[in-house]
Amino acid sequence: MLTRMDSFQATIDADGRIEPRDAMPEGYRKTLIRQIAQHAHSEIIGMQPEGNWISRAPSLRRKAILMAKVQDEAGHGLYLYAAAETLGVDRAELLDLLHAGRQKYSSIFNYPTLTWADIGAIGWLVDGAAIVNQVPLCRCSYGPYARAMVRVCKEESFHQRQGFEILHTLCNGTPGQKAMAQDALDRWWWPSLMMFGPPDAASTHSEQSMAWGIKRHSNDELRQRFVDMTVPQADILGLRVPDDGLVYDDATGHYTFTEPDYAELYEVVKGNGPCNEKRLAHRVKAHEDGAWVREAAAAYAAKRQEAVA
Amino acid sequence: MLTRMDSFQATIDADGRIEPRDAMPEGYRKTLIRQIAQHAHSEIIGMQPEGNWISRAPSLRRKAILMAKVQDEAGHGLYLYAAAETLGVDRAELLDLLHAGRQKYSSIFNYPTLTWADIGAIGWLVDGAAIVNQVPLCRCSYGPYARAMVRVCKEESFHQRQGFEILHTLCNGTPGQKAMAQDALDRWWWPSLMMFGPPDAASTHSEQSMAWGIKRHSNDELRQRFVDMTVPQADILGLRVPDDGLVYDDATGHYTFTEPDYAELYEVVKGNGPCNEKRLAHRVKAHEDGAWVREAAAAYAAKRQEAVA
Amino acid sequence: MSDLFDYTVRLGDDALIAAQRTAEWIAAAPQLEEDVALGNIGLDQLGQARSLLQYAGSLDGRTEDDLAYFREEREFRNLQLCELPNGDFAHAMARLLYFATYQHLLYEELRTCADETLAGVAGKAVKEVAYHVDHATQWVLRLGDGTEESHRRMQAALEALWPYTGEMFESDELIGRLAVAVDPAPLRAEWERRVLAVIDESTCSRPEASYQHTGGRSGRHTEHLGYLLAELQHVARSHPGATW
Amino acid sequence: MSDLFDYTVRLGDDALIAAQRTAEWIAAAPQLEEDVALGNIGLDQLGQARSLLQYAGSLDGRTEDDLAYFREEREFRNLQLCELPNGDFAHAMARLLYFATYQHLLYEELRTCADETLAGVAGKAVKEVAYHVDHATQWVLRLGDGTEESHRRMQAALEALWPYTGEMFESDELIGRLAVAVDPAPLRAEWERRVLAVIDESTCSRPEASYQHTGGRSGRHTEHLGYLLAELQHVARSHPGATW
Repeated sequence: MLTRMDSFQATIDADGRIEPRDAMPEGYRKTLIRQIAQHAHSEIIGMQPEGNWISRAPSLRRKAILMAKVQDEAGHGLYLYAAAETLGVDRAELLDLLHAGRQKYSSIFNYPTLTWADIGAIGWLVDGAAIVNQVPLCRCSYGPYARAMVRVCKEESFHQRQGFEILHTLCNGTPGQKAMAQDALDRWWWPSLMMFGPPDAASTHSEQSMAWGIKRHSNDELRQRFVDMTVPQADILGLRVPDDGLVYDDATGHYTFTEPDYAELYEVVKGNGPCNEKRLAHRVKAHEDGAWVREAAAAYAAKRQEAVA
Repeated sequence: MLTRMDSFQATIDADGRIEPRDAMPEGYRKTLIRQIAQHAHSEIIGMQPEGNWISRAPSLRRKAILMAKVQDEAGHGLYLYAAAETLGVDRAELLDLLHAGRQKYSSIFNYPTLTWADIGAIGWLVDGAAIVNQVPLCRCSYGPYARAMVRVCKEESFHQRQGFEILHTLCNGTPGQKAMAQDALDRWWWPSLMMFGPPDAASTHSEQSMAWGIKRHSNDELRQRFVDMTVPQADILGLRVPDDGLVYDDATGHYTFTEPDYAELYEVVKGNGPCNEKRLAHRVKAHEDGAWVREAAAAYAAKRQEAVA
Repeated sequence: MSDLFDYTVRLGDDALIAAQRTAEWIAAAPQLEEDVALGNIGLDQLGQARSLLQYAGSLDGRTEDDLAYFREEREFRNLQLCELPNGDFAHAMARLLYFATYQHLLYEELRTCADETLAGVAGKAVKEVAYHVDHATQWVLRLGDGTEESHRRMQAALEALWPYTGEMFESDELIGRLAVAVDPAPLRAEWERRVLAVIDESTCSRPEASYQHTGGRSGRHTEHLGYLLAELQHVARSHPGATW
Repeated sequence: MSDLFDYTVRLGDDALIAAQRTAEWIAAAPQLEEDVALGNIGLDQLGQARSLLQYAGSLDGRTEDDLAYFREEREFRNLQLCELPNGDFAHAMARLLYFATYQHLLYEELRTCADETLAGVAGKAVKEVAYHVDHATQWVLRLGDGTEESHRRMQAALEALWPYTGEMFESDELIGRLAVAVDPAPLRAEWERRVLAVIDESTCSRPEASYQHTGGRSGRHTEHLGYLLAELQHVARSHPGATW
């Protein structure tokens, strides 16, 4: 007779989907919770650097697009927390872990947005990198996560095009606008490459995640895919990728590029980035400022419940 | 033998100065406290409408001049509270009365500053009116108040010239700047006329204050003096005073003008002006936010005292 | 500039300034659902602003961005209610209740006006603001009848903003002259009926005010608008003539 | 643009942005004496900024206002320490202690440099900032050794701003190339000695930081500067070419 765990392994081996009520190893569950939570946290922390430019967006059309984008990120946060909740944790717990600094979010959001062009660069590079990371997750072995990712990826590819379009407009605008675009690429290029995590040789969680069908490609593979996809787009924009070592290799059909400074990545992950404190403090403040509202909603709901009973 | 009160009256009659240790009728003391406190409160509340433009002053030179002006107002507040303190009250008490809405400040500060030109208009009109009100107070029968006023008036005439100069520059600038100046005059003219208080027929405290040598001229006299002084300056600026009834009377050498809408004045005095709430709330917030600082300073001073003893 | 331009700008500015304030809540709301909801509401308001300012601009050869980014504070015609700083979440919901209920009554009439464009904008917007009213209503009830603290805050917010509601119903010469304009004065009774019904149900007491602020329709604003516009306009004004 | 321009702009921007933040305290200080004192300090800082930006501008045909009002955020070269929002009064005094002590050491050296103008500005400024140091010192002592609450706030402020102090002492190629420039790196030891002596006496504990922010000298700022500049520059940018 098959044990419930055998059935888990059989599903994984057959590239099928694990659903919430299926048996799963505790490590699988924990890995997924950690990853989905980190992903959800990244969505909501990621609202801040872009939200920083809503009030100052230089045209009403761009303002509307940006508001919608940041709002989409809140929505992604909702789906992802819901996906995590199918694994037996709840959102409030996960938020507490985030606020206590015990769960992470993507380090890319610890860099500041200094000009309007950064909004273009984030859409183009950061959402671009996110898509490269996330498209394989649409085939992740855990059903609720895979389905959330399908929806997320669809919206993100839309965001990525919008980011590219912002930069395209700047690159075809005044010299000041073009310079702003180049400056944004200069600042966001390396942090974007680091979004794929440490190099494979130093990557800790990867092997088991691959075996479980959570992860499908190595960090370095995905990073290469991102570079190959992005460099030709930079050419279209007429922007220079800030890497003197960047060369197209005719033999492999790939770009060779300089590795980012992972020491910086480790520092930012540890909390030592330009905006780590600001991002977390803003998030915690919003949460604490809203405590009385959530309490009121709960109290009101309880009173209605009583009235009905 | 002369009583101490006879001596008070004799000093008043001889146009001499009453000093803190001299005997004085309780009514005299109370009237002075009320008037000096209101004057001090006006200085510190008056910092707000102008302070509103320090961060946005359109040139560094103007920013410096404005900062210095607003700082002078804080200084005037200090002299005036000190003058009031010679009458046996203390600043903290007076501030509490202000914060509780039980003592007033000049209603002119309950109008908003909406453009940079308002900074010019306030200097020119509001400081101009203040000077007309205050120059006679330099001869007030109460010594400490009279001496404080000498210093205040000297600085205010400086401020008045600066305000005029701001408008003069605007009036000789772009059409947009000139329009801004006219708009400011349109909005500040009537409130400035009301700075002299209700018309003589309706003025409550005036007669006794005149007898005591606190007040030297009636509200309407001072208002006329202000109009006579200001209208030719408006002509120099090339601005139109917003009063269709304004005519120069060759026979009297004075301008005839339309009386302001005193109903509005009474409303604003009662608390019903555009910025009454904002001004008081800002003041109370600064005071409350600073409470822990004042407590710390007192605690520290007490510790030093102890250490010395 | 025509009366139609002036009238359309009033409505457009209300929506634009409201959207700017609503957007400040994004990434700062009490819960994630509310980030989404306020994002929606802000987007609706911004959409209304754009339609209206595009239309106004079309009447005198300007774009929506010319009007939003290159007018001075004194040329803005929005209600002061829309420009006040956000305050706490109770203030946000009080403002939304007051403002959206007004917009709903206004748009309901405007959608049958003789100007096709205005009628069209109003027809779309009336559905959006019905949702805003509903959202605000739910929160006013929850906060008013939630905890002691939320009741206190809700009451304070309802009172603080009440003196800015009179301005919504002011008629003036422009309204008198322009046939397509909706006279807001007669909307007041129904507005009060609706708003007070919510306040009553919320267990809050009805606010009173001895003073009603005014001036927005003639460009006399609170001191808050200048700062809002500095932020709104700074990038655009730093690159005159640029396309974005 | 020359090295001398770049260097002078660094010092000028420090003073300008510091002045802008100091001025925000006016009419909001804990007591009237402090409104006066902070007004004085802000005026000193603004005066230094003007002298320095006038001089920088004279090197390439611009005015102080061109530099203050018509540069973009990425062209500003001030320390991030100067642009951080004010926070509470303890933060104001911690920043002033850190910044003015640094300025004092810097100006002391600069006043003997070979550039007469810079030396002259520094000679005047060094006296002003000595007063700033003294004022901040008095308050750090009072707050650190005042009440429990003030001690807690003072400690928090000293710690919150410490990660922004490393930037003051960064040397770079410009400093290496420009003979008149004061190399700030060697000033660090004396700065620490002075500042830590005050902190020790205040009964606060010495702050530590695992991270030091950087970037201001190359125009990479915090997200706060953009808002500060929007406010600072909005009127001037709204009337290009106007005289004030």
